[in-house]
Amino acid sequence: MLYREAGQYKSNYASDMAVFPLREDRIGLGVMLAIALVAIPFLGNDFFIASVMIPFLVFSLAAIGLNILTGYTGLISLGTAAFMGVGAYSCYKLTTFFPHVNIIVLILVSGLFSAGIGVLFGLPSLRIKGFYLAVATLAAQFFLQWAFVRVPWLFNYNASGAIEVPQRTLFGLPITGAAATAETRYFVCLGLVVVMTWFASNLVHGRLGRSWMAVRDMDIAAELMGIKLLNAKLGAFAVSSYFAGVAGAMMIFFWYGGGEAADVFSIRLSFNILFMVIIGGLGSLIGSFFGAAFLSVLPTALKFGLPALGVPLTGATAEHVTFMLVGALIILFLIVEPHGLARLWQIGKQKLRTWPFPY
Amino acid sequence: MKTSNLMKGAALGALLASAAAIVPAAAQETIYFSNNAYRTGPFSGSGIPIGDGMRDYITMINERDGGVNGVKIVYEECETGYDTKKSIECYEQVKSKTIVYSPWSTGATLAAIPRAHVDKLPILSMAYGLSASADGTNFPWVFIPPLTYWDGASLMVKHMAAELGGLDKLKGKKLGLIHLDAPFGKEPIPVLESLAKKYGFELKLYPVAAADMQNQGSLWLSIRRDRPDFLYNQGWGAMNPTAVKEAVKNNFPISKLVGVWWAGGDDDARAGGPEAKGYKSLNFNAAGQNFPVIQDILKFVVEKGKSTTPKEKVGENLYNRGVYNSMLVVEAIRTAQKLTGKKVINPEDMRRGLESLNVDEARLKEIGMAGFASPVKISCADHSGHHKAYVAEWDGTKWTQKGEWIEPMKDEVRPLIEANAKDYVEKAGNWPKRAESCEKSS
Amino acid sequence: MNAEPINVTGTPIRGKGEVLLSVENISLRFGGVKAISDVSFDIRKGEIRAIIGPNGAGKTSMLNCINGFYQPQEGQIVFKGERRAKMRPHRAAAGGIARTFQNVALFKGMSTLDNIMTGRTLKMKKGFFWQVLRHGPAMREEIEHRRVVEDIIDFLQIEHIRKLPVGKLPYGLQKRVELGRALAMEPELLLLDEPMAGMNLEEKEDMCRFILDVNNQFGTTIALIEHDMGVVMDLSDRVVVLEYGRKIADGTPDEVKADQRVIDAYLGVAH
Amino acid sequence: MSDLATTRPAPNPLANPWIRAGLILAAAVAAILLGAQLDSSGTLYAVFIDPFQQMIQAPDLLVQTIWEGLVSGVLYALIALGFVLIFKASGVFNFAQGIMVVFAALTLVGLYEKGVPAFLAVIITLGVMFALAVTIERVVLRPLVNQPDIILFMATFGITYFLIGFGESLFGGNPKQMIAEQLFLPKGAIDLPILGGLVSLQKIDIAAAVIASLMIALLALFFQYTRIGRALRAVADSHKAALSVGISLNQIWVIVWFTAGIVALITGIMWGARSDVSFALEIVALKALPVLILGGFTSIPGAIVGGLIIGIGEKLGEFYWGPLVGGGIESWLAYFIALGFLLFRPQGLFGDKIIERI
Repeated sequence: MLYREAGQYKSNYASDMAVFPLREDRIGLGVMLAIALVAIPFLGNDFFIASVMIPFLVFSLAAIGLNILTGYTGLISLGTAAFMGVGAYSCYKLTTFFPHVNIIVLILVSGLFSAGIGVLFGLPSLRIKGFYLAVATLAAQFFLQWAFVRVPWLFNYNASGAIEVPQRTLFGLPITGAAATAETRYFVCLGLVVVMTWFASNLVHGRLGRSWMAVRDMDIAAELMGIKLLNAKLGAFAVSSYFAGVAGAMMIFFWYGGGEAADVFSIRLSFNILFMVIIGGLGSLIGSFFGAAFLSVLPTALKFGLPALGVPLTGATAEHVTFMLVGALIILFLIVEPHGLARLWQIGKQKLRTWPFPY
Repeated sequence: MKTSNLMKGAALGALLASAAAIVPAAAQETIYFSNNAYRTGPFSGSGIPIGDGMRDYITMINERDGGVNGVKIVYEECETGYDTKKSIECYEQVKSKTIVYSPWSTGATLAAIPRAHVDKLPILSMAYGLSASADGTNFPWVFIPPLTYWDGASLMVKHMAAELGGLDKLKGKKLGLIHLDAPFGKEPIPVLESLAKKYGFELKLYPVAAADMQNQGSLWLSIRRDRPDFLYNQGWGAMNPTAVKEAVKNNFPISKLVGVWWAGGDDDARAGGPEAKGYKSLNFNAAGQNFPVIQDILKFVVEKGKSTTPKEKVGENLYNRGVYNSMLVVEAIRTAQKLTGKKVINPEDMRRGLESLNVDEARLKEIGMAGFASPVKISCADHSGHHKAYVAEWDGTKWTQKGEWIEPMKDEVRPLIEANAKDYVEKAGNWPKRAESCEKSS
Repeated sequence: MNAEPINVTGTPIRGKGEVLLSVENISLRFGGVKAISDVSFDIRKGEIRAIIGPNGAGKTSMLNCINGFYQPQEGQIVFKGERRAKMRPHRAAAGGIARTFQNVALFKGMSTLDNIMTGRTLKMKKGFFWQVLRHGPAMREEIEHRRVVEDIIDFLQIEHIRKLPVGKLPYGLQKRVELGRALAMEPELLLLDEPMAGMNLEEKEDMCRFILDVNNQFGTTIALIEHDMGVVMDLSDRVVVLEYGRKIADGTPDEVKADQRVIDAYLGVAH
Repeated sequence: MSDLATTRPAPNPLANPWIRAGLILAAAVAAILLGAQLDSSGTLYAVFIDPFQQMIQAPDLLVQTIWEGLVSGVLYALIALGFVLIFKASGVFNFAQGIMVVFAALTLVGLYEKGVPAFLAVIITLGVMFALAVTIERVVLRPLVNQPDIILFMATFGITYFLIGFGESLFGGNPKQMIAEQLFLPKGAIDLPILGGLVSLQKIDIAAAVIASLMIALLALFFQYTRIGRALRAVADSHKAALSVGISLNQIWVIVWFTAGIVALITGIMWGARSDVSFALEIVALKALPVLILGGFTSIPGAIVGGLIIGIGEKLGEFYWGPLVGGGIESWLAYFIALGFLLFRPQGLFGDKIIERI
């Protein structure tokens, strides 16, 4: 009886067009935000916040980015990690050029570089489709990763080839660099992710989002409706890469804290983010969160959680079991619900809506 | 339903694990030491013997001596698969428990250096990691004994000169550097470049992308074209056996191919078959079982079934290197106990112990390591010591020492290190100034 | 069809208005196969123009040429006085040509509402940054167009499926949504490719009514391909008949019905 | 029904503002390049003249480079062949082909290390690959039948993860040596003094080329002349039509995955004999992907020709042009070669024509 739409009338189009038309959904969102803002920072310890929550937020954002491209526009990309890398390296360069500009501004700007590169590598999408395009995006992945190592300008000619994250502050509080506490970094990440998710939600619910989905569902018809395929596809590449770029910059600045960055943005990461999107649900923003939670938290939980539960798993064995379990769960989930966790969520809500009298 | 329960359980477990972080130290008189191991992944071929050596030495100390001055060492491994992301996870997991962080990958070290200076946790990156961190003034919490990659590069030049008959003979010669195209692989480049300029030899770079570690065909064609006089291999993992095989295949004189110490695994050389005889690698520890310390490991650990290492693998080069790394840890604990008078030490004490570490010939003999390694001494300013190493040669079945222990070109390397450390600290901005005072004895 | 009286001659200009679009000597080949050879006809403002012919006559290809999906090798198309050899699909759409498809080409993953809203794409002007915020001008624009779309939904009587994904709707309703999507473009020329294929009698009657209403209420010019001769003869003002890519007849339904070549084409000629 | 299936006439690319901007940019870059003089220190010289001079001056190295490219091309083609077989018969883009190569080779070497005689180990490994094929069909393909391609693609990622964990826990992750001698694979090299230099052909490479050709021929015969082969071709054309004439899809899938397993084993042996057997091979297997887009996902000749083009192209590129940008371009060159071809033939060299109809 808690979850009902009955009695909630919409008297104008604006309220009907809201992203969360049901009051219960809005309350649910509020509760989630409250948990994220209050409960987690107060109850979680450093390890939980730094190694579980921050990676989860970063991956969620990257997954949203890829979802815009793959889920909403139907273009498969295996180059997400490289676009994230572009964001990270641009942000690093920007911090050296503009040491006095606020780091959050720089992170948001670095996404633009990523968007530009994304558009460039998105050009083949005008000619090729499907898996062919997926393999074409691998060109971006391998070329950019090569450039991160081979172009010394990108890492300021450091002998080690690594990039350092300088300390930057927000309202006098360090938010990057080693001195920044896990909580502050978490809050900044959370803020960025919430705002950008809101942006993404606005986009996919508007004209641009409809154009993307039209291209995905039937590109020929979309073209005959007056949607320019070029603009829609490259637009999707740009927005998607922007999100990936910001996620990449966040990854290095708020999570890794510098180091061997080229190695981080490897093909493995690209694959992982694609898994997140598909497991979470193609064409669903909330699914991106589910997918990220599933694939970034699960291995950590297995590795550190099972020993704590008394399961005698150590080192290598745990790692092997994790690999097998993740593989098996991917298959299992695809069999049980190929439309991803987001669909399970919807079905759950539908059940709740009709509960306790489903007929 | 089952899965969701399992997931819930696992998530809960993670919370519990992190909540129960402080338990082991509280138990009784023990010291907790966590080591990043990589017994999985593409680099596990090297990771397994190293991890075995480290674990077995600590077990031996616990079994034979009942720990260090009566305090047992609790040794645990955190599996990284040589992956930076997992290494960072491991750091976060162990930083409040372990007395020293043992990152075991250059990527992990680079990521940990800034954190460790805030968390005040010493890092022991034994002959890997950031060469510049040998500057103790700027990096009080990082230790990189017994020598750095930059020392290694200078040793290579010295070796080349020795083969040719003097440093003046280097002029006009060609040195090729095969390296993994990653920070680890690129470490020796600045030193080699500066030495090439000084001695007038030519430096050729042959980068190997991580994806192409086992696909070096065209690289070796370039080597055939350029005909370098010597090759220095800064490689790791599957890249090394492939390089040795390719050298044999391409008729490159194998005795002119010298690997950095990490390219000196037994499996690396074995891959080349009988033709690999004569392959060389820099080394700072002896291989083989003919040392009292290895005999003790066999006696107290392996033969008692307390190890996963097969008996014949004990004494392999990388295994012994693991033993050496654990020896440094144990000796540093001992030093710290002496300095502080405490039995159970904390990371702060461990840092002091590492900084005053002095394992001389006499001490090496006491711990059954005479001839196993060169003496190690770390000081307040010099966190590496730039100690001697030697050139090892593969005789077809095992590694043997060839020639004397040689001193790196400290005069060349040290200024570069200090300049680089300064550069690092400047770029990082707000780097904490060294607040830790130096020990009087050192 | 006869249940409802249809006022075919209600509008005086019917069939006599100015020429909206004329096809001049169009030829289209695919490799060696001639799909259309040298066909010319015109469509006048406000009329319902039918294109009929046996299977493989080149009807759909002709529509595809008109809205720029195919580009004929020879001949020209004059639309609203503008003469061009080649038309790009989105240019055609911007010029006011909308269409439906023989096999429904809806965006299956989207709701009815969103499908019809895509028809408004060309009319929506607010830029990227307003869309990111989805407030202020972008929201006002969205609401304004939603209003238009709701009118179309009312008109087609599909209120109940407004929020359902179209992929799961029955075929007849999908056809109706597709018509709605085309109407949302407020076209001057509406191309309907077999709008009644696969429908039962009742659905056909509904669809006929919609077509006539569109023609009457909005004054939209309509060109349609249809196999049901009864429908064609009742609805259309003029009919063009194709066979094997050639035009064999052109005229009012009665003229066409009486044409010997048309009868031959449909009934077959005894050789 | 007047909708003739057709490829659409190409739109005028110049009408497009993006492409126009790109062309202007390209022209600007070209102008700058032309600004660099054509003498021996200019960029143009280094790009367009010097490599060819090198080729002429040292033809033995050129031959050697092409040979190296040929051999790695053959191996890429073998991996790609595994992909193509499965894609043709089940429409699955099998990402796990790379790990299947590693898994097969590891099983073989692991069994030998446990004391199983070499050839018995081969037979047992084949048995393992068959069991794997059956398991995948039962556990993965059957429940996922009729799902969209991308879902099946993802499922093969699941298989990859599972096999990585499974393989490592059984055999350990350390690199192992291929038992090449025990399998009577030749060792050593043939040195041919030609063109004033020495070209050395590794016997194992020759063997690899011969075995690969034999296997492709066998597969062709198998497809052409056996009942199962005909059934396979029928399935490749249309699942539904094949079902309707009483071909068991499940059986076909097992056979196809098993065949891919055999291909994987042979690839693993060959590649393992050249370098080593380790999980790093899985990454090399990704190189099969540009081969696939070049050759088309459904064409066996495409896989072979594509493999050779990619193999030779990337070796020549790395050897002659790589040093200009610091080397290591082999990691991405293959993808750019494939991309370049794609822009002219979006369906690959031998792929089925893309038909747009409405």
